[in-house]
Amino acid sequence: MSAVSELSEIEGNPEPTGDDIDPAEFPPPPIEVQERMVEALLFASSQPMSVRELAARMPHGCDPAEAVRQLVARYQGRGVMVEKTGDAWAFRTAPDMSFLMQTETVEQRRLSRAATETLAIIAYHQPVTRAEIEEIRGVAVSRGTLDQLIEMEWVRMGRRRMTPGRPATFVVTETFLDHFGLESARDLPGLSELRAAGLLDSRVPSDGLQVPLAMREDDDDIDDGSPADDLFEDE
Amino acid sequence: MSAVSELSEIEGNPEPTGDDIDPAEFPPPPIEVQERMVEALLFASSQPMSVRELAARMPHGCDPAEAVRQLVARYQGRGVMVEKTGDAWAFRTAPDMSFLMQTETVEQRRLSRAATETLAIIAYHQPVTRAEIEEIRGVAVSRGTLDQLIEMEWVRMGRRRMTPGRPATFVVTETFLDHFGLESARDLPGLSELRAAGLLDSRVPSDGLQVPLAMREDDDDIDDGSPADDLFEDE
Amino acid sequence: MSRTGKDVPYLKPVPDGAGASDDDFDAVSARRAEEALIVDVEGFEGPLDLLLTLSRTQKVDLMKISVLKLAEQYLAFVEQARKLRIELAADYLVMAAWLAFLKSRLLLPPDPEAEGPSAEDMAAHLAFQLERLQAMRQAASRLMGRDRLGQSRFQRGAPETVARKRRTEYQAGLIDLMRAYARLKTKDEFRPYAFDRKGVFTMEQALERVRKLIGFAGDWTELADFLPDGWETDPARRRSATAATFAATLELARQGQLELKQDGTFSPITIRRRPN
Repeated sequence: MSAVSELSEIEGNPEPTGDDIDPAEFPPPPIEVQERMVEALLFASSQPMSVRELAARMPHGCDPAEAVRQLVARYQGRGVMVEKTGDAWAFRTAPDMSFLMQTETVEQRRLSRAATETLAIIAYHQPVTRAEIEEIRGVAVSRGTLDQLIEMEWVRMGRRRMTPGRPATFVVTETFLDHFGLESARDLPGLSELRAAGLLDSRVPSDGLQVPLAMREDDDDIDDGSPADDLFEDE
Repeated sequence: MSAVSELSEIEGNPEPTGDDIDPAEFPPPPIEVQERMVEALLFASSQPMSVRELAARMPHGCDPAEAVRQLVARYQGRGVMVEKTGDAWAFRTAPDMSFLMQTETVEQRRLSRAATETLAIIAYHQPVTRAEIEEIRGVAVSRGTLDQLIEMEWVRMGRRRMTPGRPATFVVTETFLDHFGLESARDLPGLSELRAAGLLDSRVPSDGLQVPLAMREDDDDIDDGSPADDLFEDE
Repeated sequence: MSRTGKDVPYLKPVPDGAGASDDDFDAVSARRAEEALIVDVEGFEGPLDLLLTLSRTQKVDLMKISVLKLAEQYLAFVEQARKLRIELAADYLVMAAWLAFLKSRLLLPPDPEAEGPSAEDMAAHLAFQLERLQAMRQAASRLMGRDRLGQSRFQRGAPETVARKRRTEYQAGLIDLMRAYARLKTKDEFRPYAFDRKGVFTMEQALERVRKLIGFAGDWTELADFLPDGWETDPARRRSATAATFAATLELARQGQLELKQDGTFSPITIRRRPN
């Protein structure tokens, strides 16, 4: 036997040779078998299949509509179900099992120093503009830091300041107050209270820490509600 | 209440969430539900999943092995079936439904005769070194052939043989088992007969007995004679 | 063997003693078969493959194959190829030489003096190799004939991927917040301690200096004389240089390189190289 002739034996997945027989001469398989066929076809198909598509793949004389009906009934209450999408059918995970299909990983991370400081400044000075935050911190506030705080829903945009350029201001949110157990930002402790609680280095001068500032008069009263998207454009 | 007095409370006691509940305190769902879970998980994945992977996705205290057992029984004789591959399980269409699947058939890269033979030798003789494969085939094994089998994930490097030169060995993978519908390499067809006939001896005999080895193989472009260990240094 | 040579046109079964056959047709077909074999030599995977193919003409179980006859068949094949001016790869010629050697040893009475494996052992191993190769071919073909994934067994066509959600929970307590604020508001108070590198003479520097100088100072010399130039006037610098130099002399004394002496409390410390 030559190398060439053996190849076909090894590789050539021999096709079932019954294709020449007129399929119409044979009765269709029993409905249970048809149901198995539909089951296999729907399982292996990458797309939902219509009854017509199923019929085209199944032997002559089959009743895919009935087979689908029986299959739907069989999978009633199972972990997967046969679902109709448009006029086509497909296997889908049962809705009450969908929670298994996602894995959630929760990562605990400490807020960065920049974010903590920015948050503290907003809490103590709100409403405060970005420029003011930068002045207090002595460094530029990165867009990422504010974005992060806004995404965490601890900070939101406040009213625009009625000063040249109408800069947006930042305020803390209800979520922030909830998280930190505060009724209002005015409840943030002042220096003397912190020191009394032994939380501060005694070297902190008495005038170093202010109680939260009152709202500034010059803030724009018109809350336009829209986050000042343009604010970030200069970044 | 002053904010300060509340501080310690806030600090030591983060807001209670459902996540803190010890899952071990809850009994696992009934085995019928576990079976549905395994059904949903195995249906959703195209790759086989091990019992461990299943357990990781199911609620605490579940017994996926038992659930799989029940599921296997349930799908007996269906159009799809639960198959075991190594330690893992997967849904596959029943082989007798293959005639319906012609359009589903993936056009597979035609394996050369050299690759087919090399694959069989690795499967039946594993773990086997390149020198042993060459001894059996009587020709040098090209790097391309092994590369192809490794790329298809049918073959991987096994442990190095503790003989002079510490040659790398090759073994077949779970993907191989899955592809050929084998539960384990022990289920290779005719394995025990071949072993009984002494035909699975792959040791390279002493010099006097050795039949000359042909050094050429058509698809070998880089044969420098040395096994391509450097290609697989991570093993 | 699942198939015999009769399926392959150029491997028509050759009747026993084919060469001696009177039947012209058989002779012609046998010759054609040989020629086809030769022309098709590119289709063989080396000499062992060719030997396996040739062995089939013996129509016997590979276990009972006549290696002598096989060697003759192979050598005839090579001869034929030469006649037809077909260039054979070196491997085939190496195998021919090996088989010629084996043949001669099989024909000669065994030499009790000869070292290494006997001709029978070599023949038996060749037969084993052919049988094993044949077995592996059949195994490969059985393997490929299985219900393969993607050909007769199918995986889920539309797998539902597992969604991987990553949620990051940031931790920050009120304390962190207030400390951060306090830090900002009292920034000026917390001036970090800046180390004055200019006014510090390190022990490493001192060691180097004393080691160099001690060779010249054969007699007792005051420690103060070892201070580097320009470090004696400024009190801070002098203090640093003195401390470093003193530490360095202690280290060198520990190493046995010098000796230290102090006549009384607060009196000058003197050092000298330790006499050999």
